[in-house]
Amino acid sequence: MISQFAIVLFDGFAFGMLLFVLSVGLSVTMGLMNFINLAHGAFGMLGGYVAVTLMRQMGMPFLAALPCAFFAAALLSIVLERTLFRRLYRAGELNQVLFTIGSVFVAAAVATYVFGTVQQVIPMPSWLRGSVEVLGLRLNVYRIFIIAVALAVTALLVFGLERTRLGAQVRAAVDNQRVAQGLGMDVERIFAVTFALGSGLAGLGGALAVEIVGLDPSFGFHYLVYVLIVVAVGGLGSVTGSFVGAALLGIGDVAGKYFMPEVGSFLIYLIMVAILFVKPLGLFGKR
Amino acid sequence: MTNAALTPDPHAWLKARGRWSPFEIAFWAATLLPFFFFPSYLPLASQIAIAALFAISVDLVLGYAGIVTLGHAMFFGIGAYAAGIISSRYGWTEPLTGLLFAGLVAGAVGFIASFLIVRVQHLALLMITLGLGLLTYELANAMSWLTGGTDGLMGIDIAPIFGVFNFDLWGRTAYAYSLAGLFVGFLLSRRIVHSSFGLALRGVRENVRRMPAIGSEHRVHLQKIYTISAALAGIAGALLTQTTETASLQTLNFERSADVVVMLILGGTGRLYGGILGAAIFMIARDQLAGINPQYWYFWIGFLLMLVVLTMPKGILGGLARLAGRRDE
Amino acid sequence: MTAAEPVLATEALQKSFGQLQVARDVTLSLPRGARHALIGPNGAGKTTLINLITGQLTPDSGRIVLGGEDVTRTPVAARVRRGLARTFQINTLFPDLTPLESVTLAILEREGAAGRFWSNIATHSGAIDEAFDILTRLRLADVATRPTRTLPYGQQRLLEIALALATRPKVLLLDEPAAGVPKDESAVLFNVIAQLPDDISVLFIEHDMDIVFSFASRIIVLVAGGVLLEAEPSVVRNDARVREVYLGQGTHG
Amino acid sequence: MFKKTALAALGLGLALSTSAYAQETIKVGLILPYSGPFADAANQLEAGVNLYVAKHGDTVAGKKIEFIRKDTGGPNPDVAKRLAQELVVRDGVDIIAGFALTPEALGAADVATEAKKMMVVMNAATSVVTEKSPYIVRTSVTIPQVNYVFGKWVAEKGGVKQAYTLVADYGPGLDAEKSFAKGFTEAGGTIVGADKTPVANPDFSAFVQRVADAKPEAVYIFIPGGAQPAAMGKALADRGLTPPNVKLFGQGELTHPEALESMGDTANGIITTFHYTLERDDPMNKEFVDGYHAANNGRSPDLFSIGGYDGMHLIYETLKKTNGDASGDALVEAAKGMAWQSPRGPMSIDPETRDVVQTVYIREVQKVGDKLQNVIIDQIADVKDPNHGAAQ
Repeated sequence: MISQFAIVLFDGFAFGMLLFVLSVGLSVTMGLMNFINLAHGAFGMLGGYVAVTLMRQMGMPFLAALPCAFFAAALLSIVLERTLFRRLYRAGELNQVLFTIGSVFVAAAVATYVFGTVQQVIPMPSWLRGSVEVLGLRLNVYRIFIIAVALAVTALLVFGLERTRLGAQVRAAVDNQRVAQGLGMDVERIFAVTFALGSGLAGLGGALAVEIVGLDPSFGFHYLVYVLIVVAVGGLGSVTGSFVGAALLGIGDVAGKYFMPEVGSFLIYLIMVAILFVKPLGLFGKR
Repeated sequence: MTNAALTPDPHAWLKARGRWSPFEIAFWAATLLPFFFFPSYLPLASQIAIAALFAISVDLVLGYAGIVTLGHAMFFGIGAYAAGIISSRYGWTEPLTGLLFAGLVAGAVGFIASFLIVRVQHLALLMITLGLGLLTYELANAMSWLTGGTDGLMGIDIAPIFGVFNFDLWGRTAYAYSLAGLFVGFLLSRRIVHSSFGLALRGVRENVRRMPAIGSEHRVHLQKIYTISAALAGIAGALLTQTTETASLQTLNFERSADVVVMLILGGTGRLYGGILGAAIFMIARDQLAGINPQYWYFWIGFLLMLVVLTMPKGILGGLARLAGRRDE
Repeated sequence: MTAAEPVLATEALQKSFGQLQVARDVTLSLPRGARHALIGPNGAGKTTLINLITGQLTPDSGRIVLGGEDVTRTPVAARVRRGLARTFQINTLFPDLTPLESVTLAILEREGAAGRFWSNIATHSGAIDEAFDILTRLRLADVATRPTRTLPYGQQRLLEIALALATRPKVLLLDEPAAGVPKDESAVLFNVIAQLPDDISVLFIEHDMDIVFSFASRIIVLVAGGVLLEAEPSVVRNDARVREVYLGQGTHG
Repeated sequence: MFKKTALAALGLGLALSTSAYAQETIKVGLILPYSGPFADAANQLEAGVNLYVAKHGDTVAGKKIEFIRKDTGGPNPDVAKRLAQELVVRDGVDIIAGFALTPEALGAADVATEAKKMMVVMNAATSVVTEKSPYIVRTSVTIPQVNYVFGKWVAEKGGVKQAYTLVADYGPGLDAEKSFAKGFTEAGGTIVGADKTPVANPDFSAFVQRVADAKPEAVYIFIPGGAQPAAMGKALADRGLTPPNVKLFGQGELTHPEALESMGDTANGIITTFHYTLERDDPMNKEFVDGYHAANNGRSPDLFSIGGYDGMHLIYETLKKTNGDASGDALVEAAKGMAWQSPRGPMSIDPETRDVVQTVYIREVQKVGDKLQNVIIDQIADVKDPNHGAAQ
C-alpha cells in the first residue's frame, strides 16, 4: 500500500512538473505585464511539432531536439511580441482575451494545414523507454527525466531571478511596474526578454509533453485550462507558486483518481475553486 | 452664472436615454426579414437568436456589472438540460412552461453561485467561473443516468407552441419562437439597463471602490444581476433544447463559454445590441466560412478576431459609433 | 442624543501595519455643526485615520461611535447610510457616468431604490430633482450631462463633494478636497464648503494653512499617528511644537 | 415532326413532375466534425469516401454525385440537426451521410424521418442510433457487435476466468464495458473490478495502478483512438501489466498503427476485437490500403476510413438498384438485405434493423519482420448487434 501510494505520488509529481514547464512562463509574463496570453499553449504546440519534425524528418536526437523546440518557440514569440502583442498591453483584458484566442484559432488551423490532424508520435530513444527499479519501486524512466528537466529549469529560473541583473529587474518590475520605470528600467525590453523566455519554456514543455499526452492541432486549447489553473493557483509572477501549484495539480489529479475514481475528474476543479476563494491571489501571489 | 440655454433639463435628458431610437425599431423589423428573403436560413437564424440571447445574458454581468466570466455555459447548459429532462423523463412537453422552469432552475443555481462570485475579482474571478463551468460539465457527465452522458439526452419531445405551431423542417416555428424569446429577453434586459438598478450596476463597473462610499451594498446588486443573467442564459439554453429536441454535454463545455464572450466582445460590450450583432456576425461568418472550407474555417475566424481587436478595440458597435461620430457611451 | 453629545467620536483607536504604527490612541470628538481641520506632516496618518473612521480599515483596538451608536465593526456602506460620508484625496468617481447620473445614483442608494429594475430611471423624479439641485449648488449644473471623465479637474473635485452630499451626511470627512487644485480655484471650492448646512459636521484634511485658519473652528494636529494637539486655530498657530513639526520636517503648506 | 415535339413536350412534363428521377446530379450531404478535437476522425472518414469516388468514378446510374460538406465541430446534436435541415431545405440534398459521433447521428435522425431522406451512418457506433429513424442505414460497426462476441471468446477460447475492465467514461466506453461483461459472464467468466477513466484524460497512471493493485488475470480496455492508446500502453508497461504477465484485451483502437509504434515491444501479445484489420491478407483489402496510402501521404486507413468507404459503396449500389431514384424510401428499401464484399471482409445490411452485419476479427499484436502489427488469430462470421434483438 505504501509503495503504491509512493508510485501515485511519483506519477502525479512528474505530470505536475510537465505542467510546470508548460506554464511557468505565462505566470511570470502575466505577473509582469498583466497580459492575459491565452496563446501560451500554442507555443507549447509549436515546440512539440518542432521536436517531432526534427526527429522524424531529420533524425535529430531527442536531446538535441529539446533545445531546438525551446528556441523555435522563443524566436517566434519575439517576432509576435514585437509586431502584435505589444500593441495590446494597454488594451484591456477583454481585448487581450479576444486577440489571443484568435491567434490560437489561427495556430490550430496552420498546424492542421501543415501537419494534418493525426496524432503525432515521438520516437523515444531507447534509454528513455521502460522503467527502472528505485528503492523497490518501478519508476518510468521518462518521468524521471521530466522531473530532472523541471528541477533544472526551476534551479535556473530561481538562480536567474535571484542572482542576475535581469532577474532583479524582473522582480522589481513584477512588484511595482511604475517604480521600476521610475528607476529608469526599460520595462518593455525586460518584458520582451521575459516573454521570449516564457514562450521558449512552453515550447520545451510542449516537446516534453508529446510522449505523455500526445500532440495534435487542438493541443493549444486542450492544455490552456490546465496552464491557467497552475498560474492562478500558484499566484501571478511567482516561480515558486507555479512549482507548488503544478505539483499540487499533478498529484491532486492522480491521487484523486486513484483513491476516488468516481469523483476524480472534478476534484481538481473543486480544489481550485476552493483555493481561489480563500486566497484569490493564489498561494504565492503578491498582488 | 447658470446659463439657461446651456443648462440641460435633467428629466428630459434621462428620459431620452431610455427612448427607442428609429435605429432600434428598424433593427427589430429587420429581424423578420429572414422569413421572407432567406427562408432556407431559418434554422441558422434560430440558433443565432439563441446565441444572441445568451450573449445578452453575459453582457448584463460582463458589460454592465464588470463581472468577467468564462463559465457562463454552465447556466446555458443547466437550462438546456432542465428543459430536456422535464420532457424526456417526466413527459412535460408544453414548451412555454418548460422555458420558465429552465429559467427558474438556472436562476436558482446562479443565485447559489453568486455568493462565491461576488467575493472575488480579476484572475481569481475568471478562474472560479471557469472552474465552476468545468465542474458542472464533469458533474453532468458523471450523472449520465439523468443527462444521458456523452450520447446526449434522448427522447426529448416538445409539443406544438400554443398547441398549434409544430416545429417544422424549415425552421419557421423554431425561428419565430427563438426570436420571440430573444425579444422578450431583450425587453427585460433593456428595462433593467435603463432602471435605477442598471445605473447602480454601471456604478459598480465604473468604480467598485466608490460604491460603498455612497452607501451602496454593491454585492447585493451583483448577486441580483448574476441571478437574472443566469436565468436568461438558462432560457437561451432551453430554447436550444426545445427548438432542436436535443440536449448534449456540449451545451455546458468551455468552448461555449469562450465563444459567447468572443461574440460579445466582437460586437461590443455594455450595449445589449453588441451581443446580438456579435452573435450574428460570428455565427454567419462561421457558417459561411465552414461552408467554403469545413476544415480550415477557424483560421479566418481567428484572423477576424485579431483584426477586430487591432482596428476596433471597442468592438464592432463601438467602432461603428466612433465612425458615426457619436458620443461613445 | 442631546445637543452637547458629539455626532462622531473615536476612542483610543490603534492601528498598525506590521511594525509601523499608523494610528496610536486617537481619541477625537466632533460636535454637531463642527468645522474641524485635520493637519499634520506627510505620513502622519491623516488619510489612514479617515479610512479607520469610515471603515475602509478596521482598527486593531478602540471604538468609533456615530450618533451615539458603536459602529466600529459596521461595514462602510452601512456607516454611510447612518450619515457618515467622505470624499477621496485622489478622485474616486465614475468616469463614464455623468454627474447627474452619479449623484442620482447616490441619492437612490440612500433611498434604497437603487435595486429596482422594473421601472425606468426617469420615474424617480424626486431623486433627479434633488440631484440637480445639489449639482446646481456646486455649480455643476451646466456639465451635469457630460461624462465625468471629460470634466476639468476642479469640477471633478466638486463632484467628489456632491457625491458625498447626496448621501445626506450628518458627518462629512473631506480628504484634501482641494488637492491639486490651483490656489485661486480652491477658494471657490472652500466657499462651497463654507456654505454647507450648519447641521453637518465637517472634518477636513488640508495642507494650505491659510485655508485651514480661515475655515476651521478647531484644528487637530496629527503626528506619527497620534494626536499632538487639538485646539482653536489661534492656539495652534502659536504652538511651538506644531511649528517645530512643520519646520523640522521642512514641509511647506 | 409534330409527333416528335409532342413527345418531347410530354417528356419534359414528365421530367418536371418527377424531377427526383430525372435530375442529373445526386447531392450527398456529409455531416462530420471537420474541426475540433474529432477532426482526425472526420478526415479519415472523408478520405475513405474520396477513395471510393476516385476508384468508382463520380457518376452512378447516369447521375453525377455531388458532395456538400458541413462541419459540426464535435458531438453537437443541435448543430448536426441544423446542418441536416439546411442540407435538406437549402441545398436540396438527396442523401445525408457521415456522422462520426453518436450525438451527431441522434441530432439529425428526426430530420431524416421528416424529410424522408436516406441517412447513411458511416461511423457513430452506439446500438440505438439505427432505431431513431426508419431512414437510417449504418455501414460501420456497433460497439456491442464486436464486444459481446469478444467477451464470450475471451472466456471460451481465451481460457480467461477473471477480468478487470477499464473503459473511458462515456457512451461508447460504457457500451463496451456492458457488452463485453455480458458476453464474458454468460460464458462463465467473472468481472473482478471495473473502473472508468475520464474521456479527456491526460494521465492514466492512477487508474492503471488501481488495476495493478487488484492483480487480475486479465484486463479489458476500451478507450477512444488518438493519443490515448499510446498513453495507456505506456502506463500499463510501467506497472508491468503487459503480456505475458497479464492478458490484455481491448477493442481495435487500442492497437492502431501509431499507437503500436509509440508503445513499442510492450504491446506484443495484446488481443483486440475489431471489424477492420489493416493487415488482413486479402487482395481487395490490399488494393484498398495501397490506394489509401497513395492518396493520403502514406497514412493508413482506420475504422473511420472503412466506414466512409463502405458507406459510399452502399450509396452507389442502392442507386444502381433503384436506377437513380434517390427518394429515401426507395433507397432504404434497396439497402435492406444488401450484401457485399468489402476490404474488411463480407458484410451486409440487416433487413430488419438496417444495421450492419459483418465478420468480427480477433487479432493479436505480433512482431512481423521488425514491425508490430495486428495478426488475425480467429474470426466470427455474420455477427449482428446483440442489442437490437434484445429490444424486441
